[in-house]
Amino acid sequence: MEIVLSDITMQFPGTRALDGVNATFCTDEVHGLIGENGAGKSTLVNVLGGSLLPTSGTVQIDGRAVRLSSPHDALLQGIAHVSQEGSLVQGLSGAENILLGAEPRRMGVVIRAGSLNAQAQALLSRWFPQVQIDLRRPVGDLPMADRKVIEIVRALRGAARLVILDEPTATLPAREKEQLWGIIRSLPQQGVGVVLISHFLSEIKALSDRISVLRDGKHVRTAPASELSEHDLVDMMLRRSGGANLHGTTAAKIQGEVVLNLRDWQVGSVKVPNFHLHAGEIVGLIGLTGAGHTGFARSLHNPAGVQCGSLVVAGKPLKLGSVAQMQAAGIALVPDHRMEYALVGEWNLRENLAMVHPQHGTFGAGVLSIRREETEAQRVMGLLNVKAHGSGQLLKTLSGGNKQKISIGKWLYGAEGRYRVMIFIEPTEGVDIGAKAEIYAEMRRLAASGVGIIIASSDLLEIEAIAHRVIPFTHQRPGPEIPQSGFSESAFITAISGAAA
Amino acid sequence: MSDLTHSASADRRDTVFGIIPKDYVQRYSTLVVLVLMFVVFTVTVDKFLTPQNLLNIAQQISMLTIVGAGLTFGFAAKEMDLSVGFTVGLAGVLVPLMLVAGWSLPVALIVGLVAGFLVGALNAGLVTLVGIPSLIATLATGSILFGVNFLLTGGRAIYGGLPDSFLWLGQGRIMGVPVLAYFMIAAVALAWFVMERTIFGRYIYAVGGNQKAAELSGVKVRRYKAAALIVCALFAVVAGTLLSARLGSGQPNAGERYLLDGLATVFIGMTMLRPGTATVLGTFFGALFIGVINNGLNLMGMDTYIQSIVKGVIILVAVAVVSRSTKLNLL
Amino acid sequence: MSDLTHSASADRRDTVFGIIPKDYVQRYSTLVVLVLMFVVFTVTVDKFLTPQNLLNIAQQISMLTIVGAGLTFGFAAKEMDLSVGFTVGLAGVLVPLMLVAGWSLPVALIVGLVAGFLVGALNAGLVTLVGIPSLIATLATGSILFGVNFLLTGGRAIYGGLPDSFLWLGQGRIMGVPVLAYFMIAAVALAWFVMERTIFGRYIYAVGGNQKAAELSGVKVRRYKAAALIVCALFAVVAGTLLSARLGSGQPNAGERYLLDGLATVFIGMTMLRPGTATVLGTFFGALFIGVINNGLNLMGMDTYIQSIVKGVIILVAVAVVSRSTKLNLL
Amino acid sequence: FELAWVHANAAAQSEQRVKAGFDAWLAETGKTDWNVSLLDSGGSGEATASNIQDAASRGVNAIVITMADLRASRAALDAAKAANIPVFAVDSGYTDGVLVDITTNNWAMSSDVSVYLLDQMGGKGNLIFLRMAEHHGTRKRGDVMETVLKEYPDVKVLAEHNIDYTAFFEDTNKTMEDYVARFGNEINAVWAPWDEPAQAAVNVLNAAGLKDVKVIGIDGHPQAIAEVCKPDSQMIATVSQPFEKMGAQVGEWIQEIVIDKKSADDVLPAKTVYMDAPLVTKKNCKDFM
Ligand SMILES: Nc1ncnc2c1ncn2[C@@H]1O[C@H](COP(=O)(O)OP(=O)(O)OP(=O)(O)O)[C@@H](O)[C@H]1O
Ligand SMILES: Nc1ncnc2c1ncn2[C@@H]1O[C@H](COP(=O)(O)OP(=O)(O)OP(=O)(O)O)[C@@H](O)[C@H]1O
Ligand SMILES: [Mg+2]
Ligand SMILES: [Mg+2]
Repeated sequence: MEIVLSDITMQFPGTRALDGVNATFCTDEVHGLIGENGAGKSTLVNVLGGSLLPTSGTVQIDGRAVRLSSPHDALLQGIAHVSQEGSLVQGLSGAENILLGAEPRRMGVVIRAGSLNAQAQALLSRWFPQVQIDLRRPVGDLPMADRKVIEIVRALRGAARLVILDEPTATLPAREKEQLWGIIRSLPQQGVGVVLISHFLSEIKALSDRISVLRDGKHVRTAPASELSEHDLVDMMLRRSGGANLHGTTAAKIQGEVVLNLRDWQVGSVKVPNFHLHAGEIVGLIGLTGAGHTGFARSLHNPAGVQCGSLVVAGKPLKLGSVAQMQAAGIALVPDHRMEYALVGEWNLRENLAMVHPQHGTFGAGVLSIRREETEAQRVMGLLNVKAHGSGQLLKTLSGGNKQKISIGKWLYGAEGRYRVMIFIEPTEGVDIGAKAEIYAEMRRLAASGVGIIIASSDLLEIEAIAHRVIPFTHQRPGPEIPQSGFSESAFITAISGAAA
Repeated sequence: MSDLTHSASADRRDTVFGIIPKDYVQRYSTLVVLVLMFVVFTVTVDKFLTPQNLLNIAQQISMLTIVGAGLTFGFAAKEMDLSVGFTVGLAGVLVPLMLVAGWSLPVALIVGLVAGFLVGALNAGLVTLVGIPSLIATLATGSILFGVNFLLTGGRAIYGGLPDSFLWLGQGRIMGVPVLAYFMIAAVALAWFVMERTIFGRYIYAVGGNQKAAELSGVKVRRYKAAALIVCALFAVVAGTLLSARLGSGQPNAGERYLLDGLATVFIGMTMLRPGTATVLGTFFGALFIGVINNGLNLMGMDTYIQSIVKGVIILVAVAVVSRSTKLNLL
Repeated sequence: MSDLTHSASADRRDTVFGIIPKDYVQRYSTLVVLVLMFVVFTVTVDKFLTPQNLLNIAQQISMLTIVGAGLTFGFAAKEMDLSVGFTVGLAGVLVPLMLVAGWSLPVALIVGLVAGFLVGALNAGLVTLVGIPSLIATLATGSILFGVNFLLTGGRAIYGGLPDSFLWLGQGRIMGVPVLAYFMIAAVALAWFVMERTIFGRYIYAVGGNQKAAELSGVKVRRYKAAALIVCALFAVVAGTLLSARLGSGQPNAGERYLLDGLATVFIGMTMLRPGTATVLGTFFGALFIGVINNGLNLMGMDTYIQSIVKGVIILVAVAVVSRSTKLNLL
Repeated sequence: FELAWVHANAAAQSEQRVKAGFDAWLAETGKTDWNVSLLDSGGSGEATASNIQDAASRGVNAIVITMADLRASRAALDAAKAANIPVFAVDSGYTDGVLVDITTNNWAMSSDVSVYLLDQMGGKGNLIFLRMAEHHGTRKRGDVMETVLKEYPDVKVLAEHNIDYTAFFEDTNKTMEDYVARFGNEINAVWAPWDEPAQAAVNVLNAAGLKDVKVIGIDGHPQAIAEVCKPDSQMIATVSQPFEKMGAQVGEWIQEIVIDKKSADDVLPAKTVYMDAPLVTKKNCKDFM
């Protein structure tokens, strides 16, 4: 089967997301799709998956023109779509979600609950044999990674001929990621094509048969993966030379004062006997799913679940209180899962940026000055190179990576010198390679200005590039620290995959 | 809160007082209050636990339950039908009018159902085809139906000339049990079966739970949203027809209180069984809850205004328990 | 890296009929219908565009607008106050009762405000401290207030014995303009300023827009949810006080229709300016919308029931345009 | 002695007055052992039926129903009958299952006051006709006025409006404001189906500075009588319904039939008992204050 998108244009209010794009997808290949944040990748696959009707352009399947006006239409043509922002029905169980729309039935209408669970379990074991998920629990209770797996299994459940995976690995931990890679590689042999979007160029390069590059809503080039180096890819995406090491390297740490000192910390079942952080230092926290590093990092900013522990920030002992108190003491957090924990979709960018420190854009006495707010918002958007048609654009209409920049920008808006400790969890989730470099540069700049930084990430290359030292977590406990001199991907993997038991 | 508590809590359930699993509290605490209330009334109120009175309660809540069951479909699909009271009223005048005009009972009943279908289809079209949010669309159709109901009757109530076969629907008994109670049980059973056991119900829950997810799974979102609104209107006309049979009269404004009361049953129902989700059984218990309070306090001879206060307090107490242990999102 | 598309796409906006930018349609189409309606009435209805009649409209919508402005705070914080009508009623009997009992006007007014504060605080406490969803909590406090209002008056309306200074609030004029209109303008201006131009308002929108994000940004979520519910009750008692001054009478059930009508103004308001978001100006235009329809159709001498139908149709037409071009999520 | 008192809508002043008359009778006759429980149906026919049914299950000694439309409570009345509970109705229409309905004659009251108004207008001029079809009493009054009007060809009905009963005061207020804006001093008279809307109309007329309009109401509530008595008030007449007397009369009948066990046929003059309701005008109003 061959699906041809011709001359696709998609016009949103204020933005032309796609501009005359041509692309061909086949069922015997993995087709990588790359481009910087906002290039139009999600929009293109939304057209392919029936979620969006393009402003103009045609879709042909095996030479027949088709109109994909809903995901249902697309599914009938064998196109299944795992969207970038997760989408499951929270109230239903994992099994019910996997088989939603394809329930085993009796007399055409009655759901066979028993065989539903069994079928869903069978599907899960077929595709992810090593993943254990209780499929009878409501998906709302499951960890994010499990939810992604369920979405992927749902897409693979039926007679799909083409599966769209929009940044499936951005939120997947290492183990699930590797299994997914295996699945992706095996699909074309079973006659199922894959459209894969990812910002991990090595992943794209390793998995894809062909790669298409989008830039500013236009198709730049499609070529066999073997003909393209990572270097070329960066060049095409960013329209600049990818020769330099985009990630940069973090200078040796400047040993500043201790900005954060913590003892006998316990949150949930995570115990951290002691931890300290210097001004100007970037500490990486790594671990597998459930290792406790992200929960620990979050608890420094939101101590609601902390059972015990003492905390000294910039020399002052802190009583553990609310988020507001921790923030006032100088601790900031850029959380993961931005749409859920950081941003207001219905707000414009200015309002989102001003959420933490609205005081900055006021006449005083709590009265907002829209002009001052605007000036500061423009500054932050410039700093992070946010791609938008103005600070008045609604946040929900930004592309994934640009949303992430706003999530970081919130803590830069009017915050100069305010924070001593900044915690970043998965700061580059869904962020393109150019923007990653910008975010790293910003983190380094903050560190250089005397902020102590904690970064929890599942992207080990990121940690390697940015951290001064790394603390690996296993089984809810911190392990021996790894100094910068000992950094390597294999060292990290060894440390987190639990030599300890 | 975090990954950490997570894996642990899966097997080692959270408990209250160290014995009752927390999710039991979440599911059943409102129901327990209902049972307690029942016990208290049985002990303190003389004629409460008599077959006659229990049948009375059944009769009194039957129309409300049927309306509530219909609203449950709407809520499950995350669509609110604010016109439901006027739809009750529509059937409540249309069917008696037809009967008085000499049409036969089956014809009148069918016309009532058709009218309900048309109202539901109008709401559904406005919501799914035009894209008007159901809160506004049904507010407006409610205003339209209000006018229609009063125009149909010239504002006055219809009395007399109603055949006994019709009155029997609202006032008769089969083996000592009110016909209305059979209607209620049938409606609840049907609604329960559809919502909990069929693909149709599953998809209604799915489009309400996450429209995008349902869409990506190939569910025709509009079709099920539309179906939910149509079912809601159909249940409302059944309730309205029975109401006029019970009153032996067609009253153009008799349905109005069914909106707020119907919502109350659904909301109370949403605090039990699957907290945060509208379920048919939850709504049924919600209606029973309100019916038992009204009846029990009436039998106690409590002044209406104090009843109203006591009712509010009982509802608050009943839902406080589950509210403390769950985050309920009703809308 | 992005400047290119930036400038290019900024001017080449999506348009309707090739000229009107689509987001203008989204923001202003309901408003345009309001203006059109105004023009149609001016042309077709004799006495419509007279100062006297315009002041009438202002007077007629003033209480509704004030209630709607209060509800807007609640909606912004994603909390619904179903007790608002009974809170209007509470002030509407409490203040006249105090006055009839011989208390001075300032004392009576202050007691009214304090009562509103207490009702708001009760709602707020139930929602933010106990955790009961506002839909249920305020349904229950509504039931309680209903009882209280009727108990206070023994069910009867209060007539006569009200001082002129009080009646002046509802019936007087300053420079030919009804005092009520000044109250309305002051309430709208205040509410607008607070919601659009202060951190307080911004935080109320934040807790409604994304509670978890607000929490993690250091916003004290409970405080702002509570504040929204309290403000809502305060606006309701102001409206209730003015209502009784206007009617020259304290009627325990006079406030009830302010719930549905108030919601209607907020919903219609949510179709304009920032579609999907409750805004103070939107609510004001929503109230004006309803007020102009009622007044215009009355002046045309249209039958009440037909008015109700026409009103529903106009609302549908007005919101259909924006609904087709935007996905509105009202709740 | 257990008595259940079922209000159709306790917010109505007339029902309050019946109850007050009954309470006064209780106090006068020193009946401290009567336990009266109030049940308000809030204007809903269905709630009326439920309230009667619950009172019957409770096994009270007697039930009083005020201002309901009993034709919509047939089944509940049967339950009371089955339980041998006597039911007394006030202004609710006689229906099988009640012993007696004590009321006033709505047709008669309306014909008195309607003709008075039309005569005061000199048989010509412009009229605002406010009606309310949902309640049987106000409906009958409106129907009478409509019939009478046929004989007054020079009286023109400027506008007819059916009052929204759930918020009758505010609704009348707003509607009258709109009519004042529309017709101004073309308005010569306002016919209101009962006193409260009449009062609302008078308020609006005063506020608009219209001085020469004739307004009538029906019911004869104290405030309305006081209004009629104000020499310069535009309210020229009402009809005085003896609500308190109805309440007291019900008390007496209950005493005789239920407690003293006299035969109902001997005590009650008829199934429907009409009480006198005299016309109150500026001339005789002092007698009713
Ligand atoms: N509904 C919408 N309304 C307005 N603009 C939109 C809408 N959806 C997307 N856009 C804009 O279209 C452009 C392309 O967005 P798209 O989501 O396709 O980018 P992407 O390539 O997937 O980026 P990312 O890598 O960050 O996910 C962006 O500028 C975005 O702001
Ligand atoms: N940014 C956040 N702030 C607060 N709570 C969060 C946040 N992200 C996730 N959670 C909560 O933690 C639960 C688990 O989240 P998730 O699946 O992302 O695991 P995690 O804690 O991030 O662990 P990991 O990513 O290391 O696997 C979620 O269901 C949610 O309740
Ligand atoms: Mg994307
Ligand atoms: Mg995570």
